[in-house]
Amino acid sequence: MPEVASSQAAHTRNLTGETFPRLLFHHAQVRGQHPAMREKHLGIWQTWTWAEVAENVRALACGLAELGFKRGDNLAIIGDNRPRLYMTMAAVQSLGGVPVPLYQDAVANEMLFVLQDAGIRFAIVEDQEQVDKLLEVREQLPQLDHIIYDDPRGMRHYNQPFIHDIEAVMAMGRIHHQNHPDFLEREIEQGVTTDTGVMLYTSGTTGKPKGVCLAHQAFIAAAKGGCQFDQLTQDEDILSYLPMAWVGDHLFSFAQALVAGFTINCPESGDTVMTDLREIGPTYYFAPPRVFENLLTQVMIRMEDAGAIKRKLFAWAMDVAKRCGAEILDGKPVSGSDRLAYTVANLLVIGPLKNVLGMSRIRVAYTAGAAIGPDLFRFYRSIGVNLKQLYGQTETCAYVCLQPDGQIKLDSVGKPAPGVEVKIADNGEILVKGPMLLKEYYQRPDATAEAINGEGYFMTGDAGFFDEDGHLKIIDRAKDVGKMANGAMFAPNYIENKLKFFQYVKEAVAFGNGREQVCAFINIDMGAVGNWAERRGISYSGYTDLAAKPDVYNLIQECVEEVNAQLVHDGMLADSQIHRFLILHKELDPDDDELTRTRKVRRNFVSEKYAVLIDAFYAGKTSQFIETQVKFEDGRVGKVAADLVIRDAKTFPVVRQAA
Amino acid sequence: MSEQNQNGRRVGEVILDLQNISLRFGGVKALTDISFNVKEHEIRAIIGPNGAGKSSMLNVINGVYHPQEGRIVFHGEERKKMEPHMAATQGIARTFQNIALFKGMSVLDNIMTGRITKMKCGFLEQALYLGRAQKEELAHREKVEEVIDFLEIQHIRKTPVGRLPYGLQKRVELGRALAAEPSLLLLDEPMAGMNVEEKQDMCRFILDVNDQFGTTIVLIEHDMGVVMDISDRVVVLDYGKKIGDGTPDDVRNNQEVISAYLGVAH
Amino acid sequence: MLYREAGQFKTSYAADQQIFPIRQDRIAIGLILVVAALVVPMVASEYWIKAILIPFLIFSLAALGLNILTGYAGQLSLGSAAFMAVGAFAAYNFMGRIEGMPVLLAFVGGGLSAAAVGILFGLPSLRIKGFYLAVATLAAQFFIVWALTKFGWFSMDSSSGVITAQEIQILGYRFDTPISLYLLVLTIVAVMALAAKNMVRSSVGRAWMAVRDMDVAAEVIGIRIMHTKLLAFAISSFYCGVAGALYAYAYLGTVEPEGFNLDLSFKILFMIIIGGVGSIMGSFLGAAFIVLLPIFLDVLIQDFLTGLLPPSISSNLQLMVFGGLIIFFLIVEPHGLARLWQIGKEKLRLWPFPH
Amino acid sequence: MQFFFEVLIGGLLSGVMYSFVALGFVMIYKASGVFNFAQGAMVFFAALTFVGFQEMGAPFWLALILAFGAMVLLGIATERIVLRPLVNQPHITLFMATIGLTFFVEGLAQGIWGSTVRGLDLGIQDEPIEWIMDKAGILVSSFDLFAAGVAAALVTLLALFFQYTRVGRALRAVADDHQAALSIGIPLQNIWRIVWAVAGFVALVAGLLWGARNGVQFALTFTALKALPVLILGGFTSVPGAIVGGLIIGSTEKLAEVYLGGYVGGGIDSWFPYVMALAFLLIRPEGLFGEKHIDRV
Repeated sequence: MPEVASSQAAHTRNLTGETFPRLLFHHAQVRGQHPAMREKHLGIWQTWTWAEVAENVRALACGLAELGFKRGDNLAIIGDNRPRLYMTMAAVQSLGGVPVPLYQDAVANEMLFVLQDAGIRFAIVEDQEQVDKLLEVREQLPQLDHIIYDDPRGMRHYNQPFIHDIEAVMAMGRIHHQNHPDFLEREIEQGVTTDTGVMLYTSGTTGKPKGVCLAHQAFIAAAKGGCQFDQLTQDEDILSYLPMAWVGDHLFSFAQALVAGFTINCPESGDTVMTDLREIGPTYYFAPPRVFENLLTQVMIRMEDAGAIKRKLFAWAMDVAKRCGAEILDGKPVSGSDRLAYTVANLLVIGPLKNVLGMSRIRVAYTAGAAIGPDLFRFYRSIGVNLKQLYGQTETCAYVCLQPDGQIKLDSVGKPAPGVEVKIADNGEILVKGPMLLKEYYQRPDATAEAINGEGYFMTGDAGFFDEDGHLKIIDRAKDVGKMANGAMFAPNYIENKLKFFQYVKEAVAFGNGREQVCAFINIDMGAVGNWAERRGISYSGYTDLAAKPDVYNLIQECVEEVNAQLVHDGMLADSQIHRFLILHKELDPDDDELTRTRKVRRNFVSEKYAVLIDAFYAGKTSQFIETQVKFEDGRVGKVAADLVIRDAKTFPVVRQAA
Repeated sequence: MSEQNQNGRRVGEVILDLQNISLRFGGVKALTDISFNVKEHEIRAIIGPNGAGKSSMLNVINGVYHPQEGRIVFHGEERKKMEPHMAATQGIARTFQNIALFKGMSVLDNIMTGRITKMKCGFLEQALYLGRAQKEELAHREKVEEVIDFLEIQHIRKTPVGRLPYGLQKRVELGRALAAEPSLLLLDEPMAGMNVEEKQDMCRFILDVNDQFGTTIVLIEHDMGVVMDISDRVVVLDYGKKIGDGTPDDVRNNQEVISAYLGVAH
Repeated sequence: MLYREAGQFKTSYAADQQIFPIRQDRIAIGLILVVAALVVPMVASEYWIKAILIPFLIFSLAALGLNILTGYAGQLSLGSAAFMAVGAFAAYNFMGRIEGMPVLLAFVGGGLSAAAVGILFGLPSLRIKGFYLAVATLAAQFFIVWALTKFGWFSMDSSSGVITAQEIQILGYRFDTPISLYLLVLTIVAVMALAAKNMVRSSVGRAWMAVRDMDVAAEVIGIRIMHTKLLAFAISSFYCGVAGALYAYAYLGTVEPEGFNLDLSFKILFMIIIGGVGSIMGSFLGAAFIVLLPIFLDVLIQDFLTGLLPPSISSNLQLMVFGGLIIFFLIVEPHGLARLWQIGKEKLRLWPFPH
Repeated sequence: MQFFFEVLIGGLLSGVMYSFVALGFVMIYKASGVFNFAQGAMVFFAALTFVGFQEMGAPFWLALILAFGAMVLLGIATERIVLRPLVNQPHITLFMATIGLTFFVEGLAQGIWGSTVRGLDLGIQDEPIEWIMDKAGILVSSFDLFAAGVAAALVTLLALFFQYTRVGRALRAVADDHQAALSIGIPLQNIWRIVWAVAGFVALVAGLLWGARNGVQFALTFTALKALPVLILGGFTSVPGAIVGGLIIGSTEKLAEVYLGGYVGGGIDSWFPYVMALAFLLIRPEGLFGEKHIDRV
């Protein structure tokens, strides 16, 4: 029997026929003067109330209709988070069309596929830069009829008849609205909740991107569930700075904002996000782990320059926070002296620190998209930022599991969200079902059939398991999960991530599929280990030299053994403890095809390239000579050779409980 | 009537006509019998070796120096003797060779000073800061913010100018001049001392100003590449005398100009 | 450390341009005003009010005046005391010569008279600057004190120019207790400080600073130098004039022209140097410093160093400490206490980060 | 007419005193660009120190040497403590610093030597010289004549010093162009110290003469302020200007007091020099002998 877990509200369905345009006009009616959007522009936070947003959306929608936009048309949105781009989404939905946000930093050729695949007739873009990109590939887009731009700067000489200023489109729309006052109302009435509300393209690790069609009801269900789960109100402030094409931004900045009626805030520019974050002080915040990591690094670097007393005070406060901060946040019992210490630390250091980071008003913060290091996660929780993890995919409106307040486990992604049913397949794959599932992949019935099984479950492609408290733990991509010789589950990513949470480890590649033991390649982090070595007076000439130092080996061995100690407690993964490891003589490099451009390990390529080393692992050798070709930045090719030491790491006996 | 020149700019009528200008300091002749004109919407460059009298020429145009001889016709009216501040009210703004920002003030305040001729409230109203004075102040702030946005200096809005690097100071100074919404903009070596990237930015801003606001620009610049690239017509001065005048190509091929630049005696 | 600015974003220029854009500052200044207006009258002794708080406020006002001229418009003046004298004697004459003259109007009249004299002595500033101008203002200092002493008309023929302030009555209420005088002075100073702040953050203030920082550039962007400088002289002198009137009416009661001598001018100059040139708040800090320092020195010498130093040394020590502090501040922090305050505030805002 | 000449000569001779103070100003200004407001305080300090040493029993020459030593010390300390940290600051800042210095030096002088008024006897009679009285019928004090002689000698001495010594030439180079002087290897700080010492010497001479005339008292510092209008008249950078300016100020203020003062109640010499300087400023801001500057845009 597969495990099944579902929450109490599993079978509520959105039957009210809500669509996003209806939500928008509802807010405009009941809280018309409440701020809906802000954008830092010309030095202040320009504000649009719900009523103003509704008016703008109406003008945009009517203007688009005037240009010939029809029900079922797809409209591409390309740009940074700008209020009028969000408004365009609602305008397009009002007309029964589908907005297709694209990643704005992609080059023209990368956009081309999506633009063709979605049959884009209309595109609304932020500025001249994006217009230029579209013009570059226009020849290959015969169906593209209109380009509308938001920022007129530099656009004076673009006289092409198919390029429009958004202001002009809106002006046109306003006239249209005067002549046909009930046009838009009728259009909105025609919309049904099962219509596709938005199409988001998945990047797809293999093959071409697929357009994920998500119905109004799916995102509304996900948004409602989330709002209810975290008690989000109309008074939240959120900073919208993540790409609009990303499902998370659509959930947080569009769906939830429209469901709960809270305010989204668009930063002035990509460079000013941190300043803008500080000014707005959001109450609800989302960031991928790397943002949190960079912030923490910055905090530590800036504190380095502080005077001795302040540094001591800071260290003390961080100690106190580490000891009891997370517990206090979770409402767990804490001794009186700790509570007092935390109050003082909060007054002197923690409170001001959160304030300068712009986090003092945060009620709920989420992170997702990649695994977050436990130390990092704990740091934010210990200073009282209610940081939680969520789990989901584009196909599930980023809504599968959420961590409930007070029940935060560092290495799980929480419990199934309201209305979501999660089960684990026999091969460990996570299957989900609920109102938030995708309608289909755009014009890809084959892919749709592949992704949703006969019982209506979406196959996430991730492997995971529920722990004893019903929290879901993600192990790896299901297709990467293998079996060891004894039949135990082998999840290389899970192990590698654990290794990479150590600052000294930059990359790790674990092997063990079909083997008796798990062995691993390690790349040390040049910066962190270099620093560490300098502090100890160890001199070295470069990466290869440093990697071969016995001291460095000792350091890494400690990390490996620490991981082993953790793995013992991971039940079905306890057999994956790392028995042997080596430190590679060169850094894995995208230029050498060892990593993807997004810095993911190409497992097969690496195992072929370094087959001698893997053989050496399992042959029990203690060292192995290897010579490798490397490409330098200037394109020259050279060779690195080394005699690599292979070490054994301590493993821990597995205490098996009767299943 | 407007015509289209080779740079695609719509060039209009002559708006500034300098006729036989001579300027002396004591016995020293700074400018001798110089005549040239500036047409609406064009970018006009003044070039010449050091000490050729280029800055003096700008100072004559905006009323800091008063030539002993010659006529200046601006917008069809012959100019009588005037004070420098009157040039500003007539729509002439300028930047300086050595940055002349107000060091004790923020970027925002510096640019706000550029709008001073457009602010009408008296000091009493300002002291009360009610009604009209506040409204005026805020309205001008908005205008200034547009300039800040245009020049992409949002991030330094409230920084004291003294703390800015050189290149940004130059940009702020341009901002102060732009805030006055001038019809004629005088730029005294806007790119001096800049690195390549800063020069490119500044070039882009100058062209954008000319393009978006139709501002007529007279500029002094040493970087010949820049001058030849962006200007419509070039005046060449040497030892206070005009030795060349015409399109960049004309000037490039002018024998006298070439020898002046190569230092050949003549 | 105390600042919590996250979430204090501005959605309008009015909010962004307000005098205290940070909520915590608004709360602090509100508290200070409440304490000054309500708590101080209840708890302060008569000595504190008469000998410290009232002169502190009056000197703050005079320093404010000099700061407008020197700190904002960049015109050094060594004659502030003389403009105070004009204010005091003019107010006295308005009160004495015009039947039923409202006292506040007389103060305004004093200020306006000072402003007129200020413009007169400011005229040279159109041709000269720096210490040349300082010498010109010395002429004002000596000439005015001399004229007030020599011409009986100014003091309505009292002996050697000594005037005794008439009683202050506003709307039938007599200001004859120290507390009532203190509150009157507090109100006037608060209102005038607000007005000064408003001016320096508006175009007139920017024009002053532009002239101060680079007069040639200022003129080229359209600032009328003459107008701007003379306005600075006028407004500065107005402030000094009102301060002078208050000095006579609310502080001393009886004054002679010689009471407004060069030493007083220097004292006010020191206030702005120590407090902060070009800062409204600096005027108050400097005044507090200069008022309190001699008291502190006296206490130090009499109570702690009894017998170690002859008591006669007190006044000389004061001179040395004043002089030394001026040099110290010019070297170490030319923008005075106000800048120190500002740096401290920046630190608090960034806390726990050092920068 | 005789009376006029008597007033004129009296005025001219008191002008000599102003000139002394102004001389100190000019030298320091020329060498370091510092407008030394404390020159008057230095005069007071010098006189008081001299008297102080005399009262302690030191003979004239020893007191003179000791007082000179004190002035040199003061000059060096000023250069080190006040001026050096303020190098490259705006002139107006330096000016204000010397106002601070004024207070400090005044406080220091009285703190050490006490605040009472002292007499100072140089052994020269302050009596009319009879043969001038006989010949021209004009009263001229022998002391005044002596002062004039000292002034002439001092100016000659300074002129020789500037013209013919190495230090003097370096000084003139510095006055012309700081940067250039630096670049040819003239140690600016040494020069400044020497200048302050020389200025201290001039202050000492002025203090002695003045103290002998009017007693050594605090009021001296105010009288010394009259050197400011002298400078404006003569120009900040001109030694002859200081002399001529002093003479003009001295004589006109006396003549004004005598001929005009009566109409307005007297005492106009307290402000007359300033107003005169002011009027002069409006006509010729650079002074009689000063150099004209043109602001470059």
